[in-house]
Amino acid sequence: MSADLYGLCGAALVGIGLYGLIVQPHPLRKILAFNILGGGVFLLFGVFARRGAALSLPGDPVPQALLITGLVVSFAATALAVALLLRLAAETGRARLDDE
Amino acid sequence: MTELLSNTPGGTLLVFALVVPAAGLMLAFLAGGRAAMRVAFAVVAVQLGLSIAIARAVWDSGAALIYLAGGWRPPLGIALRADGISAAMMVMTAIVLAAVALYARTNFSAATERRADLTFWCLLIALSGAMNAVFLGNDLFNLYVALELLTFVAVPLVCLDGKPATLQAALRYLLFALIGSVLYLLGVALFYGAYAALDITLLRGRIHGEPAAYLAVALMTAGLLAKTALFPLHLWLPPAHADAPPAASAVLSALVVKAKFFLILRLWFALMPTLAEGPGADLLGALGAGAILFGSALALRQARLKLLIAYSTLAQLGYLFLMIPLATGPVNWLFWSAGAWTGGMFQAIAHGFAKAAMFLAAGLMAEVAGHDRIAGLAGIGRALPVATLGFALGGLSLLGVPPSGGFLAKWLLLTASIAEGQWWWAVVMLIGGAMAGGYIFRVLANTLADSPAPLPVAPRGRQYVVLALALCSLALGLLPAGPSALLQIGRVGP
Amino acid sequence: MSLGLDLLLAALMLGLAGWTVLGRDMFAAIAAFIAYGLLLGIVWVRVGALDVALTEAAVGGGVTGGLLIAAWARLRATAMVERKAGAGLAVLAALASLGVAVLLAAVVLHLPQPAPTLVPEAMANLAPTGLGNPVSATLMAWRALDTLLEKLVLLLALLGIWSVAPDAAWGARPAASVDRDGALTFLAQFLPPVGVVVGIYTVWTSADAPGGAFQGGTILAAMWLLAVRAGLADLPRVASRWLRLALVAGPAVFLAVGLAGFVLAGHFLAYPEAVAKPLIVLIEAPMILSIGVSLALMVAGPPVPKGDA
Amino acid sequence: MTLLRDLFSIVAICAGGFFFLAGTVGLLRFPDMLTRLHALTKADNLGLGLIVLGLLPRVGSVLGGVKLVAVWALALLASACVSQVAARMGRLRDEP
Repeated sequence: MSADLYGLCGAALVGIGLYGLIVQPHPLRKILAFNILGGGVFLLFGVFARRGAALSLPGDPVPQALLITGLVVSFAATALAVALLLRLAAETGRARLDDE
Repeated sequence: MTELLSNTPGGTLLVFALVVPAAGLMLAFLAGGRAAMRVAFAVVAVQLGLSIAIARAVWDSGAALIYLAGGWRPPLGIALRADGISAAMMVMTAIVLAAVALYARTNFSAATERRADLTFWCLLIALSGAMNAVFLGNDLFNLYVALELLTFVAVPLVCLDGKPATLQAALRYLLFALIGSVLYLLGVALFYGAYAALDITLLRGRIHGEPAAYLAVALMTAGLLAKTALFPLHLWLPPAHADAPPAASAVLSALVVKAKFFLILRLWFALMPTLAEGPGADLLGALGAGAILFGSALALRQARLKLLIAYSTLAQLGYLFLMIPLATGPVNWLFWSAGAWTGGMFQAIAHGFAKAAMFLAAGLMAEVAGHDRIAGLAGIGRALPVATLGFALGGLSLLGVPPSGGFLAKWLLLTASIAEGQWWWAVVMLIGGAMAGGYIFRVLANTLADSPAPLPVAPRGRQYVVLALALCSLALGLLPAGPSALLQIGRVGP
Repeated sequence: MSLGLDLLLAALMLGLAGWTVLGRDMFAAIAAFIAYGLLLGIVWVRVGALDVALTEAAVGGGVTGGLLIAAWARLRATAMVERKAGAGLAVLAALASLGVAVLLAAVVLHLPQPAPTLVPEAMANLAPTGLGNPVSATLMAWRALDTLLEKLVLLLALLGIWSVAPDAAWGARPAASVDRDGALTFLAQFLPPVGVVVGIYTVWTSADAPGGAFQGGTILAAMWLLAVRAGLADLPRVASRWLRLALVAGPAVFLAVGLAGFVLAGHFLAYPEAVAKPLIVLIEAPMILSIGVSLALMVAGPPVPKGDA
Repeated sequence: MTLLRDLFSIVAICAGGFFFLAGTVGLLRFPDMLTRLHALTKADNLGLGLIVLGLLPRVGSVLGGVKLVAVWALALLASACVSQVAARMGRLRDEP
């Protein structure tokens, strides 16, 4: 029951993140939205792990381990994006993705 | 044909194709300075040998090579698998990387460690590993990690010179790549949720048209299209590829986008082989056709040489996607389906060689002329005769003039489209070829024109690298039937 | 009762996510995102993923939040004009996002029952790994190849971050903003010894209980950054050999043990059953160091020219 | 005995929850930074202490109890130091 609830929550988070990524022009906002979207995807992974609970385990360990790897990669991506953004802002005095 | 997932003779080679660059990356990073460059040369050379050994092993055994990491059998463990197309792409990648390393020695070899030098050599080594990880992966999540490795290699390459315009291009590229990765990962999650397996071979046996599988493949394909820059998701590509240093542009355009296309092929032909018979394949074909027309039209209008080459990449990527609606049908049953498959892969390989040659040639031209405005390239043909010849040969392969590899690719795709009664793809290909002729001719006409003040004649060394790459693209069309049979090994069909 | 808690958590997360994406003020959006990360940490406990909960608390809300706030502080000096997207784009984006969310929800609700799972395979193969925690066994044994490649992702990400430095800064140190406050100094003197113990314990215990190199490494990174902030420690020069050795030590030992597997157990990345656990500990020990140092330096950012430090 | 223990836990945890709520209301309603910090740290530290106290009789092992108390002690330390730093930064910003 609560696995289904979090499944729906994950689906909604994916939608919210996707919307933010498309609509928000500021790069820092896009980075935030990417993390929301990532959170939704990870939550779905966690829900699938939970659904796979069997024997004495509270969840399937394989997707849980994939999640940990995914979280690490997503942090690394955020850090690289922030570094690029800060350097761009330092060079141009603006933080924009489009020219004008 | 069902494959057993167990180690095959020669499978150990696959491990080394990943371990050598991994160790090389750490060593180069640790040693720094000029030693990083030496490590990169050693890695590139070993990888060339390894990829040829793998191709031979695939050819000799006539079946895919498989290695189970740690001896753990999927679904718990991860399998590496090399079939004919993996081997062919690995050889192409190794040759291009070797050429780019030779070319870049001049630009990135200061005596003391510099930012761009260390970054470039480390990334070149990492690229070799990341490409191989994509070609060898048989586990969807392992492929996700490989895709991310590629992202982290490609983004810093774009902004290697540190100019604001390239930083902006790199950031935009990173955001596109991240959306692509996260959509891909979402698809991976759905596959796990529905089948508790991630191995492509295992999944193929378990998928029976469930909605979860269709949604997963749709999301993953959309993500990969954004990463491949297929029209209309191409906006990030031209600035990212055109403003990077020439050695970086060459690997980005020749290799990195191909890896993502390769994954799309895996999804549509190895994972869910019935997909390519459905309407989705026609949609991808239509997007490819759009890319050919749109990319070529924009390439014709560019004033800068490197932008022209970048837009031509958009167009040439389009041809790759035409193979998806054409290479359908049971393997070995319809010979033109096999032809379309071979044609598509020839296109990927021939374009890899040709595009690397053209970007490197453009880099030399910009060094001599001090700019890359096409209208101001008069006299370049005299100053850089060998590189201009390389550019011309690469261009001929792009427009499909016999006997080049590009000709063979386009000829095979053309015959397949007519044989299968899908003549409209043939029309697009012919128009695209004519437009490519237009933009290549425009560049050549300018470079071969006499300049009022003769430019200094440049040293030949790096020009021969360009020529060698262009000749590889050309030679592909002259090879005996061997390679096309290699490309069919380990191919699966519905 | 517990369904009520889950409903509350889900509603709060959706609200915070909405705020992060749509809220007018950037700082409030970041604050909402950090709270979102913390709630997600609780949700991981609710869905029985304790190892993930630890990672999320350390990385999702913690380090990522710190990184974003630091970025916001630096960007405040630049023009933070946020233009609105056109109405047409917004409507299209809303429709597309809604479509994806609805399709996903429909698929999630119609997944096969009982759910497919790898738990039986995992439990059957746990003994040869010498570990009691199947999540650690997945990371270190069954899917060790992923973990090894992920460590290279981390190294490449750090190299990528360094590569956006100005040319003149190469070899120098990242910028450290120091705050010599009495209370902070006290905290930075007292906490790191405790943190180091907790961090190492987190890794040690992961063999049989939730924890792991990444979670432990994050704690070490936080301790180091705290000491740097209080002016008690320096960030290293990026040209330093010692630093580079610390960064590659973990993945290098991992790779070496993986190759030794050819000889010892007949496969790459395989461990002989008798010494599986000691070998995994041998990998994890330098790994905490490498992860801790990479994370701290990823947060610290690229090196800056000497005068600006 | 069990009943008495459960009753103790319930009362302590509820009281702890109340203090957390009060601290949050203070954070939202108080006029300036210093009073907000005051509300937050005082009430939350007390709240966390009460919750830990309520949980103590329910932990099976001594080590578990020690860990719980350590959590509270570390939270106390961190919130004291951090609010000190935050307050000073706030004053530096308000009175340049």
